[in-house]
Amino acid sequence: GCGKQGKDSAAGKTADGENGKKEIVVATNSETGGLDPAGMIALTYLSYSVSALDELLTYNEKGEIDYRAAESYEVNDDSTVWTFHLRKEAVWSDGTPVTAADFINTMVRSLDPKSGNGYANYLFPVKNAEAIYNGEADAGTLGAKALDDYTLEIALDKPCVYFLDLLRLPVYTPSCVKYADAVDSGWDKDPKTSVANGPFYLAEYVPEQYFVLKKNEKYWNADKVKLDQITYRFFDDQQSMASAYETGEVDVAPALQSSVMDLYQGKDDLVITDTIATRYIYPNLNVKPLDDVRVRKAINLAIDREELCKMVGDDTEPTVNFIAKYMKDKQTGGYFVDEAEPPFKENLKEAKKLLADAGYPDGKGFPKLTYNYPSLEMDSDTAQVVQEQLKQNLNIDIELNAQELQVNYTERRAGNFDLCRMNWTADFADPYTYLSMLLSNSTYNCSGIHDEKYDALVEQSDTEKDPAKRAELMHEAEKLAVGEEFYIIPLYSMKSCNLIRPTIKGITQIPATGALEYRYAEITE
Amino acid sequence: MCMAGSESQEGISMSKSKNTDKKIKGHLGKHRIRLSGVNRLFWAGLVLLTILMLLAVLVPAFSPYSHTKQSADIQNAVSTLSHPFGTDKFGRDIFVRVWYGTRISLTVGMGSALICGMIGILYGSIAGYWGGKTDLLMMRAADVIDAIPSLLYVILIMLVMGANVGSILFGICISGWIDLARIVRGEVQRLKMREFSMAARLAGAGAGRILWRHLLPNAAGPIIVNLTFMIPKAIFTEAFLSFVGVGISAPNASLGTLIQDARSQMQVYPFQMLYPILVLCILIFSMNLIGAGLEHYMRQMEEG
Amino acid sequence: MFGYTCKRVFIGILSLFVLVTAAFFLTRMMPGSPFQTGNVSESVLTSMEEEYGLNEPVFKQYATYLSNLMHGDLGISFKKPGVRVSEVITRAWPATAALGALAIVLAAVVGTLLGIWQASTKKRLVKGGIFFSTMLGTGIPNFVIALLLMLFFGVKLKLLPIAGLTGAENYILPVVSLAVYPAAVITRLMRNTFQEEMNRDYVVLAKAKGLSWRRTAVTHILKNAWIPVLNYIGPAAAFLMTGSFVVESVFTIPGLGREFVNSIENRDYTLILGLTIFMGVTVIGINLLTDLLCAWLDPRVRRAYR
Amino acid sequence: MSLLRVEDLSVQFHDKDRRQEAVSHLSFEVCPGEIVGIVGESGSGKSTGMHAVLGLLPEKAEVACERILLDQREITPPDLKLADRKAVKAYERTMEAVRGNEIAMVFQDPLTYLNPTVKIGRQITETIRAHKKCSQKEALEHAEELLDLVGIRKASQRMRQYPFELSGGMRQRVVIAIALACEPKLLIADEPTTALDVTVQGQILELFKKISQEMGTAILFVSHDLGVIASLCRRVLVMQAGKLVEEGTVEDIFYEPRHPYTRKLLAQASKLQKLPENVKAGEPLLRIEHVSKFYTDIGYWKKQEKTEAVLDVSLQIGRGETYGLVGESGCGKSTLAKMVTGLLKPTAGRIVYEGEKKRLKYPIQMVFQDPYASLNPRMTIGDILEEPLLLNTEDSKEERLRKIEELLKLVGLTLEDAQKYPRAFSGGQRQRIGIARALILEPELLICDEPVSALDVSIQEQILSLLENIQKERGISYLFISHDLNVVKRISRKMGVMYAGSLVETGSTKEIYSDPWHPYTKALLSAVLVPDPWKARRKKGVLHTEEKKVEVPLGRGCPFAPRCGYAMACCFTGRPDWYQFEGRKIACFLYSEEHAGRRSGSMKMTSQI
Ligand SMILES: Nc1ncnc2c1ncn2[C@@H]1O[C@H](COP(=O)(O)OP(=O)(O)OP(=O)(O)O)[C@@H](O)[C@H]1O
Ligand SMILES: Nc1ncnc2c1ncn2[C@@H]1O[C@H](COP(=O)(O)OP(=O)(O)OP(=O)(O)O)[C@@H](O)[C@H]1O
Ligand SMILES: [Mg+2]
Ligand SMILES: [Mg+2]
Repeated sequence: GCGKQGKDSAAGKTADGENGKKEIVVATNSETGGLDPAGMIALTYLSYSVSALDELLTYNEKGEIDYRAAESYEVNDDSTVWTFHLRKEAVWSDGTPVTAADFINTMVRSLDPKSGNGYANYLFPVKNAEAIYNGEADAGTLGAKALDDYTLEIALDKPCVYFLDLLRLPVYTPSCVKYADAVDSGWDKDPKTSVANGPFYLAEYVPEQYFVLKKNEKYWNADKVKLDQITYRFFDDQQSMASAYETGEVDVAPALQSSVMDLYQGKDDLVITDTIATRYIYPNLNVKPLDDVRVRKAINLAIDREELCKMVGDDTEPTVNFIAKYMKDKQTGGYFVDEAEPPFKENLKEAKKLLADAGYPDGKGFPKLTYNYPSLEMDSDTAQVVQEQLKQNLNIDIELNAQELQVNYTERRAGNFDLCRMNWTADFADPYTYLSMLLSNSTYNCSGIHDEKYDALVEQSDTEKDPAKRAELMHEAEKLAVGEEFYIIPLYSMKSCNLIRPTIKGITQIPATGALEYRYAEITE
Repeated sequence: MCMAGSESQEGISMSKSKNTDKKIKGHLGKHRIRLSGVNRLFWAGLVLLTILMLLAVLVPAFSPYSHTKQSADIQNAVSTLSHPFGTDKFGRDIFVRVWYGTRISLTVGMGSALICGMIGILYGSIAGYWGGKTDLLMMRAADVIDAIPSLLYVILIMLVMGANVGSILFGICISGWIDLARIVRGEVQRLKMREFSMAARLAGAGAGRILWRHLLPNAAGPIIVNLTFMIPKAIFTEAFLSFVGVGISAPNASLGTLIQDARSQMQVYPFQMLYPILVLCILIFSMNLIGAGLEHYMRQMEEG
Repeated sequence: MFGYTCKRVFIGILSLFVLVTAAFFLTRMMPGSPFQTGNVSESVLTSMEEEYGLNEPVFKQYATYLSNLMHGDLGISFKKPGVRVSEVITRAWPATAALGALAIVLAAVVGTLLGIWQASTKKRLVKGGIFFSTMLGTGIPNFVIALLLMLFFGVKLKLLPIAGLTGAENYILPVVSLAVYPAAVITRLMRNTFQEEMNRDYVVLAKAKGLSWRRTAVTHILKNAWIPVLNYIGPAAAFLMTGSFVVESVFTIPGLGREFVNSIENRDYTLILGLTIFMGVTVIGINLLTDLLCAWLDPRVRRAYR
Repeated sequence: MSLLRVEDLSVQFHDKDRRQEAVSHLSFEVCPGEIVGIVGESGSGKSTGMHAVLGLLPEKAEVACERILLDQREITPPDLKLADRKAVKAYERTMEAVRGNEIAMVFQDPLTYLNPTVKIGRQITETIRAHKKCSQKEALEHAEELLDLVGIRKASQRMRQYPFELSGGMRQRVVIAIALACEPKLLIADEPTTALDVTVQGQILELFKKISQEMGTAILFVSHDLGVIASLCRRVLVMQAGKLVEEGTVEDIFYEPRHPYTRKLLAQASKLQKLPENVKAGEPLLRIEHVSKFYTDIGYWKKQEKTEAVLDVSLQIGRGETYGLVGESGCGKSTLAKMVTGLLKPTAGRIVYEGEKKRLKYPIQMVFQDPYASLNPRMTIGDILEEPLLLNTEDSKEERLRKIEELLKLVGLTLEDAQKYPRAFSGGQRQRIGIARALILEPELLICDEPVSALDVSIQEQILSLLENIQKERGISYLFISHDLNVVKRISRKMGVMYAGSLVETGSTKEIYSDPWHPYTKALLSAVLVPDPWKARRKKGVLHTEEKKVEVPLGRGCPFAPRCGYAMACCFTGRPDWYQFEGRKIACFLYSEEHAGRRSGSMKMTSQI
């Protein structure tokens, strides 16, 4: 009987509910993946976990540590052993205490490649994790240990200065040992077994339609939680999402198309947030003219990103950096990329000259390159502008090749492209999430980048404990990759247009990704 | 079709002046497609379609703007003299793009109507005429083809043949003929029981002739209607394929993709969507007129 | 007739087998893998493929699939961990079927009425008006109609809900947007055949019997005029009952069409196959039904089916 | 005081540019209870005029009429050009109550006038229910009675059948049953008996007489059969080319015709009584050996019923011979004909054709019984006629054209007609087109399935002599199917009589006519009407045995036994064998050795009844 239940839960209309209950309805993208942090996860998990699961600790918007499941932590001098003291009062929504074993449970299960978890590689800093993952070691040898029920010790292979940033990733969140046994048993979507240690717990899950989170009265910080219920409704279509906001069927509609900005200009409903993401292009270094750094540089310098963003939409911001524009430096509180010179500046004249130097004066003799991109509207728009600009500015012809998403992934991974669009949203709030992508051994490095100097720089920054020095190393690495070797063609970083009822206050943003968090939201009159 | 029409018109006018003998001769001479009696509806539709075709060919060729030329200063402009339909969000001239799109849509629409029409009529008539096992096998085969999700093979076709109009046509035509085949089969099955087809058999007409001269003309109504609907259907299928990512690549556009692209801005700039829809409607209108004209002609024939 | 039906069912099962085979190899030929997403590493990919048996030779996979199928097991979705394909179908089918059935009924009723009206009226305005509306009905893409309905009745007038399928009023907009196109086609077909049948002599006899025009239309002409229309309605019903991706995603309906396109985009092999089989059964079943219905309506055709 | 009064009725058909007056200035009246006959050549506007009275003409027919009065009530059709919609609506409304209820009509072309997809029963009951308040059950019962009345046996089974499952004559009778359903004041019968054999025709005429006497129903009887007119009508109207040329009592018209056309008609009718010239029959051309054809009824669940349309028929046709085949409607004549051409496959037995097979794909041509259904409505007559030439000969266009012209002239049409579509022709004209098509290939054997039944006598005679001439010239053979005994007598020298799927008597026409042996043949012959009012009226008591309600098990017993006045016990239990006496063969127990007694070969057999 999904129909009946739906009537009073999902279709519960307004922000203050019908019977004085404080509830909100949040639109979310269509269902993908499960809710098990150790399983195959995607957008749906992210929506769920921000309200239902407490990680050990996380950083708040100001860059301060926000203790959640842990009340404190210790770290040894060379940052290789981290000890977390869990809250003794924290319990799962069914009353079971949250213990260190719950955390280890997720880690161990994620390290089974069959789980299909895409974040498992973020466990690799932990001792033996990689070996376990590759089947070379036993799960028992994992560097994470429960010293007692409430003390979790994680030993690392080598120092990792950004380890705390990783803790917000799914693989470090707990899953209750009592229920969470197998990845595919379906426990994660069954309200009876899907328990939460956060402020909300899963009360109802209707596939493809909605799921309901109810306030977890047993939550250690329950006093601060103002909402009684959050309903997430799945939407396939962003226009429908915006319309549903308009009709009052949802109270929060996040990540909408930029045309919403025009419609809601000047209204309180419109909330623009930063997304920690960069769209860029991979030039394939194994393809003839692109193996020449001058050509890559020429292309980079010839693109007018200002104009590009103007056409693609108001939710884009031009950038010449690889590291997302809005990623903050926890030490200074400012934007990380703003702390150094931009890696390069657009310069059409120089670009033309470079192209001539490379043997293609005014684009003559330049082979026709293909640009692969998935056929999403934004990428299609971008591609068309880039194509036109390169034609106008450098007189080079680019052939656009829109691909179905899966085809695009496969071709990209196989290196079957000349130019390929790429988008990276930060997983955790540290520039390393970007820099690691271009490492010679990275999975995402599919354009044939192999730069020992760069690898060394990034590795060095990994273990550097002095934040300032580390930042410098990272800036240097970025400068090398983007400003000197031009391994990528950065285009823009993104903002996100959200519609939120003005009466709802207290929605916060996750600093790592820019996603919205509703756990402490409240409804004001 | 044009040619045959005007030719036989001549025939009629000639016959009026000469004696009856000539008249009959001219009459019996052309019995494949005689459009002499074809009415205003038909000609109106044909003229309209010709105008559309001409515009589709000429506008992109002679316009000062190309369908890809972008201009950041005139994004989303409203209609002006130089840009009659305004510009899109890249500052491209929608007028040129619409007619360029008409070209592709027409190719896809007419091409698939032609191919699917031929296959459908042939297949349906064979199944309906022979009946029995042939019919059973053929129609079940059609069911299977119909039930295979088109996305599966279209993705493959696009990958192998590239994202061009030809492969889209191919993709659409794999299963596009089935509806028509079903209708033709039903009609043929119904009509072949009539006594006049027996009479034709006695006259020595083979299956082909009976189908072509006796059964199909009597089934012309539903066939024509179906054919006229095949065109918008193919155009939308093409748009849907582009939407899923297996259509013709940007910046090339068809009417369908233009409509699809205008979608995200439809509340802000509804005209960007309106113009291609308008042209599409006119296109379909002209096809409908032609269809209605032919149908009318068929009915007139019967009524004498 | 009964024997014929049995034969058809048997052949239907055979065609299903062909369908499964074709779909199976087509899915495997498509580029991409079910586990390929933006953030999955190579090793996860290979081990997942191993886990689901994708590393085995295709023919072996095919044999396994078939033998599972024989036992009525459609398998587990590759992309929805722990969800059986049959669960997805039983969940998505009711919504789609309800919408599709309502839409086709609406389209048939409206199309038939309009077609008859257009064929029998002498008012030029009515004739032209209906002609024009059928053109709009076929000339405006489905999604535009859906969006316009959504914006007008949902956003502007705030009359009807626009998302989900929680109440009866949720059905109105999607059903209407699904019905527009078939209704237009049926109108045109109906007008056509109706006009043709109107000129038949049996109508004169009916008139001479003193039957009113309405009775003649309903009991005599309609029965004959419906046969060609039915040949359209059958497949159209099959099409609607297997879900429309566009309308389902615009109105956020958890139906088969959306599930299906997503499964193809995700390369969720078992789900694609499961849904294909299910839709195949629907298509084949509805076509059988159409044929039987045609034979029921037209005794001359019936004699061909013995 | 008249029941129906038509004043100055004219009908024009618009034909692209040409206007054609089908009926011009027709005025007549019908008194209550009166039977008025209308005769006239084919295409003279008889049907059109009758349609106009009931307002049934298609829109493109332009009807102009001073007035039509029914029982003093105005039922004048409004002039479509002048009248506003309200007047048209009001006219339609009054007509709805009139049609079927006060004036009923029997149409000429029975197949096309019955809805092919609606069961017979339903088509009758709905008339009843449209005008009378009664339950479906009562209506069904009434319908069954009506079918009985028009002589359709196994009425309840027939009601569940579709029109195409009935023979031509049965369909005609169904149409009559529909017309009689509401006991109308005026019955317009447009050639109601042309498709019927004489016995049934006799029954129907009796029926018409009866209802006219008992219920006071007036009948407007259109026919080209002067015999029927003579026996039935009191008053006669003669039409030619849309005009009423003569009017008078039956006696006046038949004995003192004034108008030359009437005279011509009568002269030809008496010519029909002639016997054919002697032609020598050559070696056998066609042999039909023990041919049977069964139709199975169709249904979803219920058990399939078999109809034995043709049962074990054997006959031979020689070169240059005309073989006449008579039999009541529904006895399987058309079915046999179709099997001979090869259009239908026999269920059992074989058909051997000895003629040259090479030249034509189907060496045996056929004139179809239902003229309209056998013409493709979407082809012009020219195309229809040209098709066989195109497919079977190498003639040049000119030659083809010449042949078409020749044949059109032969059957009494003009070259201009080649341009028209079948719909624009009257029933008789259509029939002639069918004949022209069959003849155009000059086949060796031509099967004529009721080729002249829809034609008026003058054209009938034309056609028959045409057939004869062709036969003389080319030595062509005919299988001539008709229920009109006059016609068969006129053309054939050998004939067979069929009943319920089997042949019951064969022999030379002359002998059978002068001395019918089989009880059924006797019944047939006694029902023949002569175009002479006195004689016709004197000819009372058509052998009209009520059917004995004995169920004869399928395949057992003589099929005629239930209707036979001479039936014996053995007739119900076994099928009679063939008994041959010189040139004559007969299947009746009366002529078996047991009953007729053993006799020496020299003794001549005579009629046993
Ligand atoms: N629908 C029509 N369109 C054009 N002309 C027609 C139409 N119906 C009949 N006619 C013409 O009107 C004339 C009279 O036809 P009608 O059917 O009344 O003849 P009829 O006297 O009934 O002949 P028959 O005895 O052969 O049935 C014919 O010449 C025919 O060609
Ligand atoms: N297609 C059919 N399906 C079923 N029964 C049929 C079919 N055609 C004819 N019959 C039956 O076969 C029998 C003989 O029909 P047929 O048409 O041969 O009669 P006929 O001798 O030509 O009669 P008529 O002189 O009235 O035309 C009839 O009882 C009829 O009901
Ligand atoms: Mg007539
Ligand atoms: Mg017959």
